[in-house]
Amino acid sequence: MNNGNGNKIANKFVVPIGPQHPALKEPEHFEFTVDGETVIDATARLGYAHRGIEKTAESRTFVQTLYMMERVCGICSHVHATAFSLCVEKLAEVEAPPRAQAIRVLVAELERIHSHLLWLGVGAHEAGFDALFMYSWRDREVVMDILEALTGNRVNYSANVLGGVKCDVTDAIRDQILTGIDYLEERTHHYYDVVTTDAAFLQRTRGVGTMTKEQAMRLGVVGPTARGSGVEQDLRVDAPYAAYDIFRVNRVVEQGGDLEARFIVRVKELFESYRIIREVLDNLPEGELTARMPRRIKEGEAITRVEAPRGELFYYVRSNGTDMPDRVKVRTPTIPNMASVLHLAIGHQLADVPMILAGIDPCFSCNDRSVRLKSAGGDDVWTWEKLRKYGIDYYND
Amino acid sequence: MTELNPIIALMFFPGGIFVMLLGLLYVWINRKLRARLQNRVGPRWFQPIADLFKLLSKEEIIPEDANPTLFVVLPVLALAGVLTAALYVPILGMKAVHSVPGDLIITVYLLSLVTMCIGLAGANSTGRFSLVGVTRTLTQLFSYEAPFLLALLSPAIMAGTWQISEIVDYAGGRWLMFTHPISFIIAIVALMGKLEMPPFDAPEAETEIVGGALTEYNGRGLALFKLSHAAEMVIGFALVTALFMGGTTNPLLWAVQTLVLLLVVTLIEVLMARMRIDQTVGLWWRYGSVLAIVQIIVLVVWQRIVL
Amino acid sequence: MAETQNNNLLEEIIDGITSWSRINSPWVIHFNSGSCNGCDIEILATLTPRYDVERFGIKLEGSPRHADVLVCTGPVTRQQRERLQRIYEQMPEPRFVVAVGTCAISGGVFHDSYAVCNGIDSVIPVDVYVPGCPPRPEAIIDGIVKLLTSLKQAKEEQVA
Amino acid sequence: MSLEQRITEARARLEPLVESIEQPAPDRIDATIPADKLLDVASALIKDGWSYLTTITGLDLGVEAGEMAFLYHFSAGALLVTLRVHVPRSEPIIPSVCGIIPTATLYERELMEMFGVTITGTPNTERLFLPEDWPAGVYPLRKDFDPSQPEIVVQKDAAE
Repeated sequence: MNNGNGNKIANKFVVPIGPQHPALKEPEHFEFTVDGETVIDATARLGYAHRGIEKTAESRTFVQTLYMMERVCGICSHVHATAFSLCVEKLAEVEAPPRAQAIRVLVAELERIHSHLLWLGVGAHEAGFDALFMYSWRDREVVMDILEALTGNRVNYSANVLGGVKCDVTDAIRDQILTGIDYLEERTHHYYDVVTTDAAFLQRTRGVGTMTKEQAMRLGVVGPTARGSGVEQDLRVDAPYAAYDIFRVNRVVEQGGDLEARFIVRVKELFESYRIIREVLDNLPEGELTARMPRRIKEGEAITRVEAPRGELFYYVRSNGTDMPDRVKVRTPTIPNMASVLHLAIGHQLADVPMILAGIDPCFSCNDRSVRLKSAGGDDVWTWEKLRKYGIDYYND
Repeated sequence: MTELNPIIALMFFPGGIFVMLLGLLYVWINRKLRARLQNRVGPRWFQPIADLFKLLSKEEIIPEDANPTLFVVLPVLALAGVLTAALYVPILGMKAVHSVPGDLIITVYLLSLVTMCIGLAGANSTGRFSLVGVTRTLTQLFSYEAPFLLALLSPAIMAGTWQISEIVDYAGGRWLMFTHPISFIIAIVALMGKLEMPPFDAPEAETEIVGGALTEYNGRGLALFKLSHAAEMVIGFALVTALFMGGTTNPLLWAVQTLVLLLVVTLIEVLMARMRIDQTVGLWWRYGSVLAIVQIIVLVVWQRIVL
Repeated sequence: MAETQNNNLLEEIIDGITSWSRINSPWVIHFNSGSCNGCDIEILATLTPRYDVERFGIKLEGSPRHADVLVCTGPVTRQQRERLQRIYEQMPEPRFVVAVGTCAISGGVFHDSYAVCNGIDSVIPVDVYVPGCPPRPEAIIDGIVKLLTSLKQAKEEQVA
Repeated sequence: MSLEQRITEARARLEPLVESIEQPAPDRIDATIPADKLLDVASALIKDGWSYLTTITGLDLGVEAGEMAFLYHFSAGALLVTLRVHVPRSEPIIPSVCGIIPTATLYERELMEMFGVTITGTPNTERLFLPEDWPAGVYPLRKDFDPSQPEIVVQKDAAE
């Protein structure tokens, strides 16, 4: 296989994938090493959005770090804040009151609805289906209004405080949530039909980026991407945190393993979230909203794992007795999903790489101009499309 | 129509300015309809004109490794091609300005001249994305061109000539839409391919290859290309209405017919997701061409039996 | 005298049309210089039915060549700094920059981090700052409208 | 698989290979192991898909302690098993687990660039997060790193 400059040696060519995508926290840049036809190595180069959060956390007090942790990812900010406050509460041996835990679950599920509708829209936009993008984002405004009424902000709602929550559910908000949820549930039935029956859409999702259950388990894939391949892994069920032990979640698992299965898992999880929200609102425990929290956290380590919309979110906090954390480690769910998809590419034919990458549905709206060409000898820059075209020709002749 | 002074015909009435303005109007209707179908408000009526003037007043950047003359000439060529095609097609229900034997073929190839110019422009501007846009535009051109021509041939075969005015006379009374259903549908869908409307907008898929073949173009060049695209839309609709929907009638009926066509096309556009380039090519070669050929055979056989 | 009279009349008309068209069709390109995506989804939300910026002629463009307004989010991480400059240089004149979100204005929550250059204006000149973390879609639209009105005023002073 | 069953299973897998097993929290099990035993304990834990490597946390215990710790977190349902590997700060070397856990390469690349630890046998040593123009030999997550050192060269070029 020569790629324009005729050399047969294993050459490294750069696939420039768009550096920005709302669903993936880190814009990435893939690099494939090819030997003849098969891909022998695939790596990612992140860092476009690296803001040095873990180091800056060491020079901030616990409360300031909480506000920074909410801004790790704009779409699942509540989940990051919940994980961090649960960690700090474990360190300080403080238990947030039951009403606060229930409200945390409520806001987490509202955020899951907002994040899944967002991904549904962006996925459709990526497949060129703008009508679904417009409709799903229009309905998402309903859940954004609810979040704003409940917490005061549409995105980065900072409902969490160390030791509890700072927003309460009044009757007016309760009714607004219930009416909003009824409307959304009726709309989600419509989306379920679109995702499972619309021919034009299925052409772009069925059989794309398939991952078997065994592969998913071995590679440590998390969240809906794993549940789409049949892996029973949902932290809200396996390791219930906050009030998930009271408000039971039943697992949503699909066996398909391809992009369509992941769409279906996310839409089914929407139904699940509506049910939990209604349950939380029906039996919301009484009581205050926050527990007293010492300023200085005594020495120790704590780990929390939380189910973010995209998968398992891991937080490790270590304190040294002062009011500043000694070390904060955050592992977002996108890293293992991306690593496993990259690993999946190894051994595959070059022609299959477009399907596998499309599987994690990165958005290629690439301002590719911002990618620096690799100057090392033998490198050749293929555009994403050239690679896809190469794949098609490869199979035709 | 020949009594109209040729210069005026070319510059103003059925030719240049009128077609461009009508094209801009149709582009506005298309965008407004698409927005309304997507539950949005959509642009104001003068939006395409404002876009046009803004583009004309912007700085022109020519990539240094592109051939400057070609970079500047191609948009003009594309617009010229479309405007000459406008002369052969009966617009606004009136007879075409010129009528030359075999002008059906001329019109179709003048229309595909625009796509060629876009392809050349993309290749000339050597950006990675424009190169990919070019490959997609041209592969799509070769896929829908054959069925489009075959679909337009069926009325020509019935009328027994290649001259649009004669075909239009033949098609005057009869609504060929019902007697040639397959080629009517293929003509419309091929028209969508030519105008690169979704589901055939792979060549300028904003989420995949940024701007497609015209990524490098800006200012004047882009304005001219957008104008030729708008004019192409008008001429395409005019051609299909003339051949399939009962030839030249009064302007009002012509306007209604083309608007109905525009509504149908926009509906399809909103409902469909974008098809990958290999799926579009597959669709055209597997179904488009086969159906068109079947239609032609049926016509020829039927003509032989009846006449 | 008459000759200069009518050609600056002509100029006036052309100026009028160009500034009218610039105000009524601002094409936007969005660049994320390391933001947490909060602002980016709010920018994307402005396209959707409830806010629908297409009413004002604002269109999200893919290529910097086609765009007039660069809507920029994020505290400009070191990795994206040079790319932000390159995108800015590729936009044809008259170009404008709208910095959306507190991070774009001052680096926001990640202010003194080693990997952040604290705000867009440390890299490229900015015309309009839209504060908020993230700013509401209405605030972003208001930012772009303020940019357009400032264009109009600049034109009036020039004429007066 | 309730928590207790998981704990007994984890103890069964760890007992033969590890001296001490602590339980700092009801759903956590810790085991401190020397660096060379890391591979066998890790493969014991992930045998037939019982658990998977969630992440590797790097800890710099400070210049006085002269030690670095690397925590390999394996999650199995509700239980989290952490393997702690202590390494002298002067020359931190740990074996790579990429052989048995292919996706660990991203975590290991992060450790290398943030702590300056050399991981023997890791397939890819390229930078993951830090920008290309980051000075070599400067490791941000070490305690003795002062942010002012690699100052961000900001030149306001003649763009405006």
